[in-house]
Amino acid sequence: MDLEKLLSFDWGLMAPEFIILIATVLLTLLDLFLPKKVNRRILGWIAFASVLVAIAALGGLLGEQVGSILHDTFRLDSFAKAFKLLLLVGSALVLLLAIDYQPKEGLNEYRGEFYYLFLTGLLGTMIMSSSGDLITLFVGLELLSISSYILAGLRKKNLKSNESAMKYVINGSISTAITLFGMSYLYGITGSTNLKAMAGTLTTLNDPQYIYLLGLSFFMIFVGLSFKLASVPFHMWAPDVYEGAPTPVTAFLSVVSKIAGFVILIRVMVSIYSAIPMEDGTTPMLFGLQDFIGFLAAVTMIVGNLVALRQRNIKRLFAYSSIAHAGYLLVAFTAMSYVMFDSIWFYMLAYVFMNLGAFAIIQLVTTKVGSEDIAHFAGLYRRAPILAVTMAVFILSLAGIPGTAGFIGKLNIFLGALMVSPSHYVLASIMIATSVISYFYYFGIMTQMFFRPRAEEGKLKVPAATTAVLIICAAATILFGVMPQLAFDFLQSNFNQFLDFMG
Amino acid sequence: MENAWLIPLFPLLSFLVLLLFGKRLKEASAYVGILLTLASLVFSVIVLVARLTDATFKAEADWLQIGDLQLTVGFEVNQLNALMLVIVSLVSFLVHTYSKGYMHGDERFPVFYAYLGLFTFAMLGLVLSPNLLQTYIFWELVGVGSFLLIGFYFNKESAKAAAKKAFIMTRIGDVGLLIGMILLFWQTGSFEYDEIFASVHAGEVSGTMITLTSILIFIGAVGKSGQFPLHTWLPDAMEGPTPVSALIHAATMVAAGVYLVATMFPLFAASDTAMSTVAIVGAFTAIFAATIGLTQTDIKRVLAYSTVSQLGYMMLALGAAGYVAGVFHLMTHAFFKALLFLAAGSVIHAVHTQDIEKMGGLWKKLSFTAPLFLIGTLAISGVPLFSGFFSKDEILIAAWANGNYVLFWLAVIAAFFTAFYMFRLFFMVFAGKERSDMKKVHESPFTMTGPMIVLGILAVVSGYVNTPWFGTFLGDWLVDGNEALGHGHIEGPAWIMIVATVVSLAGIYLAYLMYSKKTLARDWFTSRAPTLYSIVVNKYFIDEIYNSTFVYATKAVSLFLRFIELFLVEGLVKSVTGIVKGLGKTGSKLQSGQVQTYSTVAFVGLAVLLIIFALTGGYF
Amino acid sequence: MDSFYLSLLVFSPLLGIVLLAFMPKANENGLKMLGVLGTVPAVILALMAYFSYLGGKSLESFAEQVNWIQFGSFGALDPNLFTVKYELGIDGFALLMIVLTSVLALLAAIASFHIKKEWKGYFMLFLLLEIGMLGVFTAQNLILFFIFFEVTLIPMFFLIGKWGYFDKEKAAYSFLIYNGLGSAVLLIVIMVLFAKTGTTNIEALKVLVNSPEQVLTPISESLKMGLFIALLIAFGVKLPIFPLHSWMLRVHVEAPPSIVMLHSGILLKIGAFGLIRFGMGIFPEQFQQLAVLIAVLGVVNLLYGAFLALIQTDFKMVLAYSSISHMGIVLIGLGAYNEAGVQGAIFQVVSHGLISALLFFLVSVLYERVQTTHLKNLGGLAKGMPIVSGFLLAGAMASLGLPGMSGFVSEFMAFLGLFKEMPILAAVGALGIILTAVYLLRAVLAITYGKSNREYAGIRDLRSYEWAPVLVLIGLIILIGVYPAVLSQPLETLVLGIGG
Amino acid sequence: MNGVPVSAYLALALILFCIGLYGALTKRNTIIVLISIELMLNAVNINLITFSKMGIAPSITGQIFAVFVIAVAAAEVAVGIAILLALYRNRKTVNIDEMNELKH
Repeated sequence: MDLEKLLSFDWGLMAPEFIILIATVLLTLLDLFLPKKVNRRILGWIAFASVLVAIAALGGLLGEQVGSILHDTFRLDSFAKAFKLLLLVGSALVLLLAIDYQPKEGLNEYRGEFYYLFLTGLLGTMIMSSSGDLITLFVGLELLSISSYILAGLRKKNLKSNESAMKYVINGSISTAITLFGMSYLYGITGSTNLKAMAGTLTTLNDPQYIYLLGLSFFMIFVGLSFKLASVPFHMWAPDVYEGAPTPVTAFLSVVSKIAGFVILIRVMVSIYSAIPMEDGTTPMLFGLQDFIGFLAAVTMIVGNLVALRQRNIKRLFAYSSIAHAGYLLVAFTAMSYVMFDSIWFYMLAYVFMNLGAFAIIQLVTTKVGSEDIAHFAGLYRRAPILAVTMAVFILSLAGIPGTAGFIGKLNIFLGALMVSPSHYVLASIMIATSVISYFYYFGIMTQMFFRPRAEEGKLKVPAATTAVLIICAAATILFGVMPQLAFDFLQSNFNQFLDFMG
Repeated sequence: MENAWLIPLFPLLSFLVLLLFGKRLKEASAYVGILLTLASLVFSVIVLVARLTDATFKAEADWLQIGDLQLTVGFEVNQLNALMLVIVSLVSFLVHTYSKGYMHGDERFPVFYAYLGLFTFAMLGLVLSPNLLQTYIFWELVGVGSFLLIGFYFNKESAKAAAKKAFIMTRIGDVGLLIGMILLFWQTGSFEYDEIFASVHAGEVSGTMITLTSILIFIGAVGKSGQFPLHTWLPDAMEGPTPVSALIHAATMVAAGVYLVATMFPLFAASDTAMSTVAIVGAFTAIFAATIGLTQTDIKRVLAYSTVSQLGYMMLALGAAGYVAGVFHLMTHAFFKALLFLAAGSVIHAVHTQDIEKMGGLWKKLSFTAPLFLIGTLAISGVPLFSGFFSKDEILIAAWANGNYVLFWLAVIAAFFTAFYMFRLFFMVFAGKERSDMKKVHESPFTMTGPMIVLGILAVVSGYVNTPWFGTFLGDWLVDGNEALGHGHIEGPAWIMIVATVVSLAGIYLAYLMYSKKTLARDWFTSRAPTLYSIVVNKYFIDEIYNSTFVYATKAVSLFLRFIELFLVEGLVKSVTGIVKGLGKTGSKLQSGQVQTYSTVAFVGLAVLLIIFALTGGYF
Repeated sequence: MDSFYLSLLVFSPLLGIVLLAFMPKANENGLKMLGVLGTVPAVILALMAYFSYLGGKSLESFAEQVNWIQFGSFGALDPNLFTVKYELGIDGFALLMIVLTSVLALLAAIASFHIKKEWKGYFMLFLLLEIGMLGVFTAQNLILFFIFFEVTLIPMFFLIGKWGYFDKEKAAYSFLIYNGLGSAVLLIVIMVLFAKTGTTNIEALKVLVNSPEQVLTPISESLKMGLFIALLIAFGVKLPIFPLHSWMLRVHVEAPPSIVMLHSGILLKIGAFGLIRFGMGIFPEQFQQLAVLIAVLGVVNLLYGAFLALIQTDFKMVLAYSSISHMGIVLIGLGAYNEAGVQGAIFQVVSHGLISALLFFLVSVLYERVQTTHLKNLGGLAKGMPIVSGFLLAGAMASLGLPGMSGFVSEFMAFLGLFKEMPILAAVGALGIILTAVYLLRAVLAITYGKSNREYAGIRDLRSYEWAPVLVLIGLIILIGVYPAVLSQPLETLVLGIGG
Repeated sequence: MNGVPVSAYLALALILFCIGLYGALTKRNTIIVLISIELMLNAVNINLITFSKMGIAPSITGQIFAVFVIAVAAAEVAVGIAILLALYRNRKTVNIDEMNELKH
């Protein structure tokens, strides 16, 4: 295609992506050519700045009508915007954490790599969120995966880090393979990789043979993607990788890449499988298979919360808790209610802040002592009362106690699960019961922080960037807990109920 | 009369004052108590005199609103409670005075008077109550008063036990009363006596319901008046200071049961079953307690059992439709039993023991107490011309006239026993040569003998308000304008009076032979029927039986429930948490660290899903 | 009074919290003073509300409302659909509970002087707890109620776990988990109602739930029954109903007495409050159908608690079981489901609040002096501390339903109610009255009467600042006992016509 | 060539995928595991190519997709090997079952 055709595309829609891309390239070159002795922290700030700019750019795009370029391979609908926003905000916070990250043996020369790999990963997630085509979607996914493989193994000298990276790679590739295999069938039946086109052809489909094949692909894709969500059955890698990976990376995996996973899941499932009529011809396949998703959601919540009870390592504990949260989000996805998008979006919003806040404190407490045993939190209230209280806020929010964003999120999900008919009483009950079980381990941390005598002597000094993260997260967690309407209004006014998702 | 409500408030005032300033007043607090009770005595007398001529007076005020029900409080002055007011306030006043001497030197002197005030308040309130609810309220309060006074010597284990026992035993009765009155309420729609009687009279309440409720109420009376089978607390109650025994456990509170039955008489009268229950329980208690009385050697316990048996008499009278007889005996008994207790108190005060075996020949030493005691003894034994004679005679006539011949003869035998053991007591304490170890025995101060003298006079004269010879003034007055209570006087065959006299004299003579003249060996009877004797002397092992049945059963239930608590309730919780933890454990065990296991799990999961999908989808 | 009176009342302790935050840890007296003063505004406001009500101010005029959360985007259909308002309001019962709460909070704050460590954190949590309790009684919609309900949970967890006795962490945990489960069940009920009707406003629900044509998605009778049973369980944990009670025993024994004053004085009552307000309000038919069950549960509680209290060796345990037993009376009253019964239940809620507060205050006094509450190690206390013993005895008398004290009125009405509906059951329950007397006297006499097992020489009797709570409580107990109109008047409209 | 039905190709792909999966799940040597993963990805490629040639609606997209898959697979394995090297430096083994520092 010639140049003017190329230029005729409305590239403005990709502005945020371009910004991140440019920043990545810039960082790569800088890292290459800057003299060794220059502290690579500066790169971190650049990356952070670029993310902020991207957010700004995205903000500029908020008003835009739904648009798609490159033959519908890249579409910017409100869904994409909404979740890109979350991804960018999450990444910004993670970057702040990363800037203050000082492992025992130090990151010295790899620090640079970290930032641009991080940015590529972010780029991947952004492309995923606004891809209208299986191929772009897949490329974005891989971009994220591959960069995060490396990120996980960034601490080359650290055995745990290597191992976690290795495990991540192997599981990741297998999941990719499974997903792709599923996609290949989709392509086979529709003869296209463009989501909209596929949906169009599928609506007219009614040969049970194909339907079974599609079901096959459905499960393959779902299981494949459940790797990214760290939900049953592809959840077991999470604890090991989370434990081994550098803390900021863990934060990244547990927040940004999880959100990306959900984004792509919703994208594929809703746009394709809601188009396929089941054999009875009326209910779309997605609803026909609700029970399976519901089942997986239930198992995810149960496994995540039960196994977490046993954990002594705080990062593993949060790995399991993040599994559990994936389960909660799946409940919303299962219900497919009117408020699905709102509830998932809001819950993720809350999750970004409460989880990253928690990780900020984990990084603060653990990296210095080099061990992640929960016992290091003992008597934190004595060492640094404010820090302890902040942590308490995040934990309460994760546990879903009123007054925090987590509670409203859960409430929203319940509402979704119960307002559809037939109501998912069982699922809701399991969710609520498991979140009560989660009190055990969440308040276990409280017990350590407040009731036990202090473990380490000496004050904890909180670096600037981390302080910023803590303030932002705590403020947001409480603000959205007390004034959730702010978020909802934002949602209503800018994304208009995601009506343009299919259009 | 419209100021009758003031009467209970004086003692209440004294209670409060002494509670607040007792510490400062020390023994002076006696005067507070005495004066205030005197005030209520004066008012009571005025009220009584007024009531002799005027009609019944009743006043009410709203108390509690339940939905559209309205419960009220108030007070009523009718013949019965006008009379009771005087009896109570009089005895209370005398006891107050008496205690000044008796309790002299006790470190908790003011507290004692405070408690007395509380009790008197409650008792007067009880008497004034116009409805069952209010009655119940004060009914409980007098219980507390007696509880506090029994346990006055709180660091004596025995006192503690006695207090607890008294409270709980009466409580059992009270629950009966409570249930009875609530049932009655839902039947008649009111707690007011007059309304209840009205609807009963109008036949709005079924016969069985009347019987049931009246028996339940009677249970309450049984508890308070120490009737069989709830009598065991009363003898133990003698742990309290003697004036208390005189006031509460002889003259007033224990008579409250009788008073209650008398007040509810129209209800009882409406059910023969109820009436005969009352009569039988009464008669049985009378004879039963009397037999025990024969064998006791503790001066106060003898009196206690005689109280029980006398109360039985009153119940018998009421049960035998002898309303007047019952109330009459209630009055006379109040006086002479109070006298006896005060006298006994003065004896104890002098010799510092309660064991009559250790006493003897005190006649000369206690030149005031002894004759007064004798008067009391004569009165209770029903010797002619003494108050007891007339009232007891009335009861016997009532029993006969009612046709309960068995009960009649039981009563007669009881009378004989009474005469016997009372004089046994008298002779053992006062007759015979004085002991060597009782040299420095001295008569009590006037504060103690004074009240006794008053009571002594009353014990003699109070009988003459209602006699076959000089007119049955009291009876006519009591039943005046209320035919439901029966006649003022029941005509009975003359021989009953003679029988009664003979019996009592016989009893006295036998006692004289055994304990004074000693021509008849003391163990003349006991040696012949040792087992019977041991049974009786051990009070028919009632306490032991209760311990081994009710108390034991309760403990058993408790232990059983504890078992449930530990193994069922706690066990359930433990097992649930155990399961949760166990699942968590297995879950983390599965996390073997083998990366290939992880993918395998994922793949297996996928396979399972596909298979289920295939089967449910019906593709294979 | 302006329209935000209730908010002012509910959040008034916040002031104390803020001030405490700026008070240095070292300044113990300052902290104590602030802690107590922090509870005073609530008391004043609550009493003003009460008297202005007696003065003829209608309770409706206290109501206030602000839009808060709008779930989903149904504004187009109906602005109120799936919205959660911030709405406070009170009825007679709530009014009483608020007064009770604020007063007990003040007294408990005074009792807290016996805790000898970390006043700062303690009082901040304490005041937070008070906010929660006040909020629970004023909340006008279920979600708000739930939020305040949970707000009471967290401070309690810390107060028990940090300031409790030997086995405190275990106690804190069992408190958290039991109540967590209870509130979880409650949350399910709330959300189902919300999802089906689109509102959680209690008044609205009272109408909607029982008029099937108006709700978004119809609620089947069986579902209603299920919801009601769930509600019963949820509040049953709080009340507690046998066999869901084991947590509260631990709390009674392990928590600091000052907290137990509030716990058994107010928090347990939330269960009763909820049952009456929501159970009876929203599901009247179901309540009627299960009335017998509730009454039976009540009798079971009454006897179970009484029998077990009979063999306890620790005075705190005796009181704990007696609380269970007394909550049984509440259930009995509710089970009767008639005017007398319900009013009795409400009376019992208030009066037991006062009585147990009194008893636990005395326990706190006692423990501070002799460091034990074991019956074996006590005895003859009346010699060393006549005043404390006197009040202890008075408390016991009140608790065993002595006429002239609040306990009697409530007990009497509850039984009055039940005897009308199910006399046999009531008669069985009446056994409890006897047992209550037995176990209370056993325990209290073991402490105060008899030979003294220890030397009480040099032991302080009631201190000056300790007089206040005792006198206030005993005063209120007797006031209610003698002149029950103080309670019954606000309840008239509420109770009238219950059970037809 | 035309005689060969679609199903045959699909079966081949499926078999290849399963072999790959089997290898990935059972082999001790990490290198072989990575190779097995390659097999799985290539099974996907076969599917894609087949469909693009003789699917219901044949189109070129499949082959493009396949190209992408190949590229990505290469990258993935490259990264895998790199990490394995790093691991080998510290652990002196390529046996996957000895990587069990992180567990439970």
